[in-house]
Amino acid sequence: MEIRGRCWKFGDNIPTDKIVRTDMIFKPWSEILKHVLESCNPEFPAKVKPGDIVVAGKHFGQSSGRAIAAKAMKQTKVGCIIAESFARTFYRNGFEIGMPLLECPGITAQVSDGDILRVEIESGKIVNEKTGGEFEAKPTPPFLLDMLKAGGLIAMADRLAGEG
Amino acid sequence: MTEKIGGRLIKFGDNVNTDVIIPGRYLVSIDPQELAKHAFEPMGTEVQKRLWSSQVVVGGKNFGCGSAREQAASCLIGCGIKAVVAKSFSRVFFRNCINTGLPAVECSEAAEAALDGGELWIDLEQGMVEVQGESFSFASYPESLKQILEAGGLIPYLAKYVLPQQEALKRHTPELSRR
Amino acid sequence: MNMVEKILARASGRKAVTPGEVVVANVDCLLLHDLSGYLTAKVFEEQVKRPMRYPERVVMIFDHHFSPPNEEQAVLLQQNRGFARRHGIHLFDCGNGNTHHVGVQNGFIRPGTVVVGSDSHTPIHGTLGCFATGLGNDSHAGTVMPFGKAWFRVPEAIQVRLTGRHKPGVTPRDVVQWLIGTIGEGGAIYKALEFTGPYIHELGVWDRWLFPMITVDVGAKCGYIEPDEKTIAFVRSLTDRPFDPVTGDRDSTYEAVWDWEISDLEPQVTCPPTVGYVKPIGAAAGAPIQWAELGGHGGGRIEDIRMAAQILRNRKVAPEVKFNLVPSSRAVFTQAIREGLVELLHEAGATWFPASTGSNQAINMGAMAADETMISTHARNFPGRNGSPEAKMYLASALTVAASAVKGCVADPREFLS
Amino acid sequence: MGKAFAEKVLARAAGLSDVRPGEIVDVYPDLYMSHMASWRCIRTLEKMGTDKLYDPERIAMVMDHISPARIAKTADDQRLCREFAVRKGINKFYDVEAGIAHVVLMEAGHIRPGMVVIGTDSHSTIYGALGALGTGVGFSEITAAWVTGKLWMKVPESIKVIIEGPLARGTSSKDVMLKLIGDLTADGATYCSVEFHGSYVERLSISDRMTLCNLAMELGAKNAFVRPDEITRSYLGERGVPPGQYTEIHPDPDPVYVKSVTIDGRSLVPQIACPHTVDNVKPIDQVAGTKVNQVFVGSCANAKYEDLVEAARILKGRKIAPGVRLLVSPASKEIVARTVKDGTYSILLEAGALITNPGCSACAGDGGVMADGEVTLSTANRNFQGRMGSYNAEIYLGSPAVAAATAVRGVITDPREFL
Repeated sequence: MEIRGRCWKFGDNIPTDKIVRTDMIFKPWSEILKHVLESCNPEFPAKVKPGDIVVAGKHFGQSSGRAIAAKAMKQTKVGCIIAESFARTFYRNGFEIGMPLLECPGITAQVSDGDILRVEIESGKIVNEKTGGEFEAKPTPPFLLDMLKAGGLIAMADRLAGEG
Repeated sequence: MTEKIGGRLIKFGDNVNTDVIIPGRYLVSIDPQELAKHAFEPMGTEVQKRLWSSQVVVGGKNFGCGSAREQAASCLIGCGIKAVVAKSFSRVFFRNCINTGLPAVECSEAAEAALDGGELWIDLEQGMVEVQGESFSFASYPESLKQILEAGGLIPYLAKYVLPQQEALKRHTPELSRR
Repeated sequence: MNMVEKILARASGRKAVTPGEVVVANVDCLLLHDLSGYLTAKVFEEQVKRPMRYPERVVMIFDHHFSPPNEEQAVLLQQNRGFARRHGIHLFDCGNGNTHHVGVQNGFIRPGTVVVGSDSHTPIHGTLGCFATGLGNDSHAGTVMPFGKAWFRVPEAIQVRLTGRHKPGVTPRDVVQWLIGTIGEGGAIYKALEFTGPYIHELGVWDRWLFPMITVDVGAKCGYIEPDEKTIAFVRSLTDRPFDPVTGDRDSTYEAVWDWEISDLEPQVTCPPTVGYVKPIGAAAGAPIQWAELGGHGGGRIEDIRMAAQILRNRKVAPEVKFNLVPSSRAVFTQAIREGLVELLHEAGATWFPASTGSNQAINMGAMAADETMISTHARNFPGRNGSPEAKMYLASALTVAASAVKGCVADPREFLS
Repeated sequence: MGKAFAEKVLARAAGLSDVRPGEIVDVYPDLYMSHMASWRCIRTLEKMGTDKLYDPERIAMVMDHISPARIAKTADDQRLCREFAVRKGINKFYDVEAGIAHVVLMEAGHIRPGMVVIGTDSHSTIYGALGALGTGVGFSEITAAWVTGKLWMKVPESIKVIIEGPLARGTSSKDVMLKLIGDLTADGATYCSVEFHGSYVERLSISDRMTLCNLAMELGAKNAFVRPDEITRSYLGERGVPPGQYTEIHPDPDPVYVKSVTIDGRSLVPQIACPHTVDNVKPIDQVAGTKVNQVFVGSCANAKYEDLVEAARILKGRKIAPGVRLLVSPASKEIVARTVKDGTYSILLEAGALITNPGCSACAGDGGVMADGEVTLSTANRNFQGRMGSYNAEIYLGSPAVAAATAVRGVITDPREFL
C-alpha cells in the first residue's frame, strides 16, 4: 500500500475539538468538511486534496474518544496521517474505520508544508521527495494491518468475535 | 402617501399568531431579509412561495396575536409585503407594523371580499381599499401615526422629528406616578 | 501480572497476557452518553445490523443535555430513546446526572470487570478496580453490542506512587492537576497508570476517583487503583450483584515507577488553552473571571459542593460573576438539599442547574463571548468548547473555583480559610 | 358616567385631565421593561446616533428568555446589555440568574399600583395584578421610550369580568382563565382593558391575580387590572414598598364597560387548551387519557411559588410515570429559595422532576424542545404550533395541578383523582 502526496504539517497535542468542532458533530459531512482543522490552518479545509498526507506532532487527536474526528479525516480523503505519536483513541478509531496511520518520532523536523512525500504503509518507509530524506516509521502491529486490509473493524468483526 | 400601494394578495384565516408568522427559533436575527426566509414556515413551503411573490397580506380576525416580537412585522417587509389588511389586528402586531413602516389596515369588508391570489390596492390618504372591483373605506390613521409611517417607521421618525427637539420636549413632562 | 493484565487475561479466556499483545476480551459494561450514543446507535443499526447480545450490559445516560435546546437535539434524544427501547438497554434520561456518576451509583461498575465507554474519561472507573477505557463508536457498534467483546492491546504499566499529605486549602483535585502538568499532555501514551501509595489509599473513593480520570489527558489507556476494603464496601453499598475483585501479583512488573511526595504542593490551576498548562495558584491569581462552575465529569460531587459551601458561608458571589452549580447526580442533589447546602449556596448568589455535565460542550449552558473567562471543575479547557473560540477556561479545585467566584478573579482559596 | 381604570391611569400618565376610549394620546410610562430584546434596543440606539436617555431610572432590563447563553452570539448580546447597564447607571438590571422578567420586577417592588409599564413582552398585562397598567410593545418602541420618555397609546375601552367564588375543588385561576378564553375566544378583548371583579378576586393572592392578568393577553387585551387592596399593600410592604410610595388608581363606581362577563367558579371543572390555539378549550374529561411525552411546569403564567407548591402537593411521595419527562422551571430566584427552604424543591426532585435554573425555559424555546409527534402538557400561556420545537408536535395547556397529575399517570389526568 503506497501513498504519494503533498504534505500538510501540524503541531503537537491537537485535540479532536480542533479536527471537528463540537458544534459540528451532527452536521452533514459537507458542512463538517468546511471546518476540519481550520483553527490550525485556515487553508486546509478548502485546499486539501485526495491523497494529500497530514503530518502532525505529538499526541495527535487527543481529548474526546468519538470516532468522528478520525472519520472526518477520512472524509477529507487524505492518503494517510503520520504523527510523532497519536492519542490512543484516535489511533484505534483510525484503523477501525480504515484510515492508515503511521507513528514516526522526529518526522516533523524533516518535512515542510507542500513537500511531496511517498509512504509505504506496511514497511513504514517514508521518503521526502523534495529533500531526498528517508525515514522509518514504527512498525504497525500486524493485527491493525489486517484490519486496514479488511476495510475496518466492522468488516472483520465476525472473525474477531470468534477469537475471544 | 399619495400613491396607491398594493398588488397581489395572499389571504389567511382568523387568529394567525406570531409563532406562525415568524417562529421563535429565528428571533436571533433582526435582518428582514434573513427573517423573510422563515416567515410562515409552519404553513409549509407552498404558502411561503406564494407569500414571497405577493405584495399584500390579508388576514381575518385578530391577525398577529401572540408575542410582542417586532420581527413579525419586519419579516413581512423582508418578504416584499407592502401592506397588511385584516378584519382586525392584535394590538401589539398593529403597533409593530406602524413602527416598522408597514401599513396595517383594518377593514373587515375588504378582508372579506379579498380572494386569495387576487389583487388589492390601498389609498392611505383617502382611506380606501380597492379589491375585486369594489371600494371599501377604512378609518384613516391619526396624524401622528401617518407621520411615523411616512418616515418609514418609528426610529427614522424619531431621528427626523423628535430628537432635534428633545430638550424642548423635556419641559412638558407631566407629573409621574410617585416612586 | 498486574491488575489490568489479570483482568484482561480472565476476560479473554487466557492464562496470561503480556504487554503489546492484542486480545479480544469480554466486556461487562458499556457506558454511552447522549451524543456518543447517537453516533454509535447509527453505526450499529445502519452498518452492523445484528441483535444486541447483552442489552443488560449497555447503559445510556443523557447528560450533555438537560433539555434539548432545538429541534435537531430533540430528534437526537428521541432517536436515542427509541434505540434504547428497541434493544432493551438501560436508559437514564436527562436530569439523572453525568454518565460516570450514574453508572457508578446504579451499580453498573464492579471491581474486576471490563468497562468501556465512548466518553474519553471512561478510565475513571479504574477507581473501583476495573479495567476501564474509552473506545470509539465503531468498536462499540461493531463488536461490543453484537458480541459483548472488544479488542485491546495489552498496555505497559507505570506505577504512580504518591506519598505525603496535602496542605490545608489543597485538595486531591490540585494533586491531580499537578500530575497532568508534570506528566504532560501525551506523557504516558498507551500506558496503564496504577495509582498507589499511602496518599491514594487514605483517600475516600470519590476523591480517588479524580486520579484515573486524568489518564486520558496524559495519553494513557487506563488508570486504576487496586481495590481494597474501602472499594469493596463502597460497591457493596450500591449493588447486590456479585463481583470478583482482582489485585496485581506481588511480582508485577512496571515499565516505570514514578514516586512523588505531594506535601509541598500549592493549589494548582490549569490555565488556557490546554489541560497541560498547569501552574501553582500564585502564577495565575488575579486573572478576572465572569463565570464559575462546579460541574463536569470530575466535579459536582457532594465533596465539591461542601467545599464551595465552606468558602461561601457568610460570603457572597462577586456581582460580576455568575456562579453555576451542577450536581453530578440526582442523588448528590438531594443529599446537598438535606445538608442545607443548596439553600446556603443559593442565598450566596449561586445558581443551581439540573444534574448533568453542565457546560461541557455548551449544549444547554456555558457559552461565553470572546474574551470572557470561566473557572470550573471541568476536565477540559480547549478553546471553542464553550462558545467563542476566544473565550478562556481555567480548571481548578472546588475550593479555588468558589474562592474565585467570591473575588471575581482567579483566587487562592487559603485567603478564605481560617 | 365614571371612568374605568385604564382611562384614569392613562390620563394621569399623559398629563391630561380627561381622556376617552379611542383617543390616541402621548403617554409617559413609569417603567420600560426589556428582556432578551434589550440588545436590539441598544443597537438601535447606536444607529440613531444618540446616547442620551430620558430617564435611566425608568429602564428595567432582565436577561430572561435564554438564560444562560448556549451560543457565543447570545453571550455577546447579554454582555452588551450588562455593560450598557453599568455605563448608563441602569440599576434595575437583572442578569441571567434572576428569572422571568415579570415575576422578578414584581418581586423586587418595581411594579406599583397606578403605574403605566411597557415591556417588550406581550404578557406585560400581568402587571395589572398589582393595579398597574402593563402592556406589550416592540423593541423599537422601548428604544424610543428610552430616548423620548413617551409613546402613543390608544385609550382602550374596558371589559368587566366578574368571577364568583370560591372555586370548585381541583380548579384554579388557570382554569378560570382558560374557561374565559374558550368562551370569549382569542380576540374576545382585543384592544380592551380587562378588569377583574367579583367575590373570587377580592380575596385572591397576588400569585393568582398574576395568572389572571397574564392570561388576559390571550384574549387580546391591551392590559388587565385587579383592584389594589390590603393583599396588594401587604405584598408590596413585604418588598419594602410602603403605601406612601404609590398612588392607587381605582375605577369609578359607574364606568362604561363595553362588555360584562360573569364566570361562576363554583361550578368550574379543570380546563385544557388543546393544540394549536389557546381558545381551543375543553373540559378535562374530553381530553383525559391523551398520552404525553413531557410535562412542563413553567412560564410567567404558572411557575410561581404557589404553583410549584400546588404541583408538589400531588407529586409528594409519588414518582412520575416511566417514559415521561417532567421539566420544572421556577419563575424566579426568590421562588427557588422559598421552595428549597420549605421542602417543595426536594419533593419535586425526588418525584423525578428535572428542575432548571429560573427563567422562561421551554416557554421561550430555551430547552424542552419537542421532536415530531411528541406531546407536552404545559402550564404556560401559549400552545401555538412550533412554539416548543417541531411543527408536528402538540402542546396542551392546563393548571399546575393538572400538570402534576398528568406527570404521575403519563396521560392527561384530572387532578381531582388525587385530592
